[in-house]
Amino acid sequence: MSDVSTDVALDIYRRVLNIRRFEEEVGRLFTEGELPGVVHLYIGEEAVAAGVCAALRRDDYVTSTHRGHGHVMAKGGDPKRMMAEIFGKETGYCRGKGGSQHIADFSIGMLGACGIVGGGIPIATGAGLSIKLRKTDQVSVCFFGDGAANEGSFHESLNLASTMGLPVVFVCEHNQYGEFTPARDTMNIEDIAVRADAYGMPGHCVDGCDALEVYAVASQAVGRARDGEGPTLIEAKTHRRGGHAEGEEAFLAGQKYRLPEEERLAAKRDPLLILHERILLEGLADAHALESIDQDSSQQMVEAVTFARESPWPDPETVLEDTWA
Amino acid sequence: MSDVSTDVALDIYRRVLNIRRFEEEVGRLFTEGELPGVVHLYIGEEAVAAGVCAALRRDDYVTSTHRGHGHVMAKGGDPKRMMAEIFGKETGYCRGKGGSQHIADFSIGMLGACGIVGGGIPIATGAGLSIKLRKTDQVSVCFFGDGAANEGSFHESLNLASTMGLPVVFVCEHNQYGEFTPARDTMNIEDIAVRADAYGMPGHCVDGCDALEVYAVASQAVGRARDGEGPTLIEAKTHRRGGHAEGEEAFLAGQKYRLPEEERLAAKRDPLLILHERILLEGLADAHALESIDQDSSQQMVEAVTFARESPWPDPETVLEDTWA
Amino acid sequence: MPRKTSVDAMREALRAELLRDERVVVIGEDVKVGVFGGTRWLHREFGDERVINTPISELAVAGAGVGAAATGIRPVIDLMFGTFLFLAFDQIANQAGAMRYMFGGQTKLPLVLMTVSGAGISAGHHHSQPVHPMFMNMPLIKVVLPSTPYDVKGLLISAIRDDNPVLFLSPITLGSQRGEVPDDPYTIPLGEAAIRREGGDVTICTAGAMTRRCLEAARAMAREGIECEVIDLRTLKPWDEACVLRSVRKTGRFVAVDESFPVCGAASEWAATVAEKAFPHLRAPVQRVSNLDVPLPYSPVLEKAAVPTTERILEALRRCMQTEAA
Amino acid sequence: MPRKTSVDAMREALRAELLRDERVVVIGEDVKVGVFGGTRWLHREFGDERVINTPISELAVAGAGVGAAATGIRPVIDLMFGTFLFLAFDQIANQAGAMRYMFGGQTKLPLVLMTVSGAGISAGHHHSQPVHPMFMNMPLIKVVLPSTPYDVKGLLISAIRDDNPVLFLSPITLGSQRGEVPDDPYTIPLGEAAIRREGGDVTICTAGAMTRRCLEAARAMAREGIECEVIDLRTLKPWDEACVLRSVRKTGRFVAVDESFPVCGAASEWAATVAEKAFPHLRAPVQRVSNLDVPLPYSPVLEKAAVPTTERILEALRRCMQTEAA
Ligand SMILES: Cc1ncc(C[n+]2csc(CCOP(=O)(O)OP(=O)(O)O)c2C)c(N)n1
Ligand SMILES: Cc1ncc(C[n+]2csc(CCOP(=O)(O)OP(=O)(O)O)c2C)c(N)n1
Ligand SMILES: [Mg+2]
Ligand SMILES: [Mg+2]
Repeated sequence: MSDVSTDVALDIYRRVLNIRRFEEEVGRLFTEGELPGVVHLYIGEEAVAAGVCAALRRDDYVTSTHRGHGHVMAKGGDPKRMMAEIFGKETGYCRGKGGSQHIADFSIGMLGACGIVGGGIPIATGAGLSIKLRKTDQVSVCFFGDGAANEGSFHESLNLASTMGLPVVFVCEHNQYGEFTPARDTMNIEDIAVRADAYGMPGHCVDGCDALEVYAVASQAVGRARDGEGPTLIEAKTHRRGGHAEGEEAFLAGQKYRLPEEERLAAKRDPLLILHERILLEGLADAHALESIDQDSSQQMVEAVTFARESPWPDPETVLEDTWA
Repeated sequence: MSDVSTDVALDIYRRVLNIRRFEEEVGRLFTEGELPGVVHLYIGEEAVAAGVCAALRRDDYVTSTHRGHGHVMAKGGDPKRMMAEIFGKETGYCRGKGGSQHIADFSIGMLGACGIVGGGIPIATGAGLSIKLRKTDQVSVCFFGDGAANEGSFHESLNLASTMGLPVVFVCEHNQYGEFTPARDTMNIEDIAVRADAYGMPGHCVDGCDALEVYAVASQAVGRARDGEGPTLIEAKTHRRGGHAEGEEAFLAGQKYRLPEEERLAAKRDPLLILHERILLEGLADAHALESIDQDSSQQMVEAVTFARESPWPDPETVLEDTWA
Repeated sequence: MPRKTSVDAMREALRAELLRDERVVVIGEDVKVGVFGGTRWLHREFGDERVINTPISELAVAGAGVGAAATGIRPVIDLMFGTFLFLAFDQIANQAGAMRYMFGGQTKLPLVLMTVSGAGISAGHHHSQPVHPMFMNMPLIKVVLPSTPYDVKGLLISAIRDDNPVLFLSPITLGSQRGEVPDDPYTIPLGEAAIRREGGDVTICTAGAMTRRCLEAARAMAREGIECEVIDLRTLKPWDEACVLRSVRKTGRFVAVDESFPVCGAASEWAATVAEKAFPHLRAPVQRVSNLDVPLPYSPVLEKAAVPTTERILEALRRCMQTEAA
Repeated sequence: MPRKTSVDAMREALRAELLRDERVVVIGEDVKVGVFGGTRWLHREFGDERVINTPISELAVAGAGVGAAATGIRPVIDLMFGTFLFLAFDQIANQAGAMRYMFGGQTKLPLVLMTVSGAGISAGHHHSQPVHPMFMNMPLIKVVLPSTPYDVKGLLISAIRDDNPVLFLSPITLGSQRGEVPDDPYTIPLGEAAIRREGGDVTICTAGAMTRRCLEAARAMAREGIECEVIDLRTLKPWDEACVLRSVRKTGRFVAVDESFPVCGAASEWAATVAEKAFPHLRAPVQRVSNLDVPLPYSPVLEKAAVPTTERILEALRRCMQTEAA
């Protein structure tokens, strides 16, 4: 039994659903050829962003990755402006300059998705430093993948945050893969959380498919950070439901890089189903309430697509705007 | 009691002494203004290079640091050519192009000192990869400092070596300082050896002032690597006897950055004294034998200085040589 | 001759060299799958020891390449996107390029670093930056930027056989383009330009993906009676200065077109060299066409505007034709 | 006016800004001791929270600067030697320079990165490389390279007050040089050159440590009756193109002298710009004097030969004076 209130449970459920429904639209639009560039979907990992962000305030910071839509959504971003950005439209978060891998919303502390694996880790650390220097009680959260945990930026940043005692929560989304390579081929350890010991900070493994579990562990780490007790590393074990990037079948040419049992397991561990089930089981809300959240969310995403589709392209002249401050 | 033979003990003693006497000359020459550039002396840390290199073959590889004279000497380098290089002379190891921080001797597997902290770690890893690919039974040893263990290159390289099972021995010379900053201010852990767990490789702490201890631990790690059992991290606790770099008093302006008790401890833990004492105590050789090694070594270093001093400057035209292969 | 894609050409080059020399290995993130296809499935033929997947650790991977190259291996390292080289920058500039010289010639460093390069697929700044000028600025690193499948194969084989560090950049938009590529291995000397179109009125110096765009512009100018000579450098360092200067002595006019940021970019290097060494022959100011000096935007409309367009090339050509030296 | 060293000037600038704006912090390896002196003992006055020692982790430190700058802090980061920037390259090029633009103007990034720059103390390649061209090539990063203690103070204060990422490079040989430096804080606008010597015969464009060498050469030329105008750019990006072009319109001759590697170096940028924009006024080919295209050697004899010497500058000036346009 979890000890969350109905409000919190429904709040988390809404975040999970918003991500799911948003990403489903993006996937569909990509397949139909309506999007430029490339997109990496967060489906299957929703519990991580939702569980963590539910433990945050609006003025807390997050940094994100190439797989960033879920983090923006969970932090309270506007699906319209995110969708417009992915379309490359003027009304997008970054006026069409960023795109899927570079979405930011500074008004909600979302400091940016990032096309460079591990690139957001030092930045989140710097936001933590800023909090400490400005003496506020904000918290900085850094999302990154299992693959990113092999980058030098991971090592340097966690060590820096630990020695400086910064209010940062490092959240490793361990989805078992970096692109097409399984984590077992790129690290000789089972749990990335053990790396916390190398920096003298607490490390926790959590079931990243169970949003309420994630919320519990994240709340604790966020609380620690807010109380000035320093950083924590959380490893959330999760699964990417789709490919690394949409459209990868084109060059995989029928070749499978995941074992069928892995895919079956991932399907069973769907964070939306798990949360749905837990909420009902623990009597936190009834099916009707959940259904109405879904309708709401789906409706919002349809509107987001319409908004994005009908938005104007940026004026080519704006290519020279947003340069020197 | 150690279980080394007299031959091995004397071999190690000779290496320790060669380093000590070489560095004493360098320190003196620097103070007297006879050397260009800057030098970082290895005095106080001799047991590490000597103990490790005594466990190596001539065709094994080592990479080194900005504090590299000791590694060259211990690997069997020629004091004449090293001294000439530090003088910036044509007869130096690198024809005057490298200098103190860039000495290499490929003929003995010494792949280079390095002015970039942590810069040698990936290179040693690559030498390990090369060994594996060429299917020889060589070993690659990587010397680096406690400060370097906070660089991204450390993290990435140890992880790479571990997942690939490379024959590399990573030797961290933990002398408590990176320049003027104590390690306690730059890492939240006591023993760097614990970082081995983050890569799934064995890690050992060893008394880096006791050359026979170092030799024992290194032999084991080198043996493992040679047998194809993969990398090891060794942390050798040691002390820098002098400053970070010769001449630092000039800008420290009387300011001390080390505690007096640290300096006293370092003086007491002199690797030359410790080894001398152990050899006598364990009856591995008598004082006379040790004294004659010292005379030999001192004599060699005097000759090295003369050689370097009398060697010609490089012809300025050679600035354009050693470019494209 | 069989028509093949640039990706096929790359795979053929790698396969030929893996077969020819057992010291050659291919290393990188996901080289087995081969995100861009150049390394795809080579491990099936050559095994996991010759085609090696790595963790996402650019600095250590590039540095391991340096260490391996210095000790008897000839690594070909795929780092995917040009900007990922920034994570390995230290090992490239401080070690790969410098090692031989710094150590007085004690070693050779036969190392190839491969990535795609440039914009054109709305990938956003982190996957679209041109990086070649920064590497051209480093001493003792060769830089290659082919424009055709034929050249990809011949230049890559040369790069692998070269005893120096070589950065091999493939324009990201070149991958699926087809061209004639002989089945057998062949080499194209590094440092030799190709004249893609002869003309007596103005010299255009370019490379990579811009070659095609310059040829388009040249065709448009021809309709106005102006004949452009289009030189595709193919190797950016060392570059075929002689070929360019020869052409400028003939035409007296020079336009440099390069997909890189303008300040200290490749076009500046070419223009400065021409102005310094062919000045008496110049009848008009040298002209440069480069990226705008902004990060690469994502939206196709903006991305298109950020890199040299055919229109901007034409404007430069017209400026060059109008002006007579004072 | 009091005569102070360049290091004093730097410390005064930092102190003034630490006093003036509590958002300013100084961060870096050993900034408390201050290896080059610019940050020395400032922590005694401002405490450990404003003057922060870090682990040896350039990538994270620079990236932390980015994150802090994006969230209300104005970090001044000391990374010691220019080449150490290579370890932080990704965070500088991919994040610091790009963030504001990439995110559609959502943030400012008031970040200063400081290092020493260039050769002259036999420090060997890893501590002597000129790095400015690579950063000039990056969009939206300012690059400063002062040549006098006075400028160090005024430019550093401007850099700290600027809302953009600024790379502040101090010539390694400048540290102990003395000059007049007012006690009070003052600013020098970024992007404004200083004409160090007026002359009507030939324009020399330079910056940093080479300024002194160019002035030496100019004095030597004056003895032969040739008057050089020596322009010290002070800021390399954005640079004072107008000042240089104005001078060339007057002199008709141009020599670019820069301590950086020659290919895609700063001298190429300046020469190309002059050749493009002042061509009708040029009476002789533009000339470039840069480092030799080799890593920086250690031995003083070799190091001296690798960077622009007064002799090489004089040769370029003479070449420039001899040639008349065809
Ligand atoms: C520095 C860098 N190296 C490589 C890549 C290419 N790349 C994009 S995503 C990815 C895998 C990342 O894996 P992980 O961190 O586990 O995140 P996930 O995709 O699983 O969410 C790679 C290698 C990149 N974008 N940046
Ligand atoms: C990448 C890089 N950063 C900083 C420096 C400046 N530096 C030279 S030595 C040193 C301290 C290194 O400490 P450690 O690794 O413990 O080696 P030690 O000097 O103690 O032997 C530093 C910071 C450098 N040379 N390279
Ligand atoms: Mg992953
Ligand atoms: Mg140390």
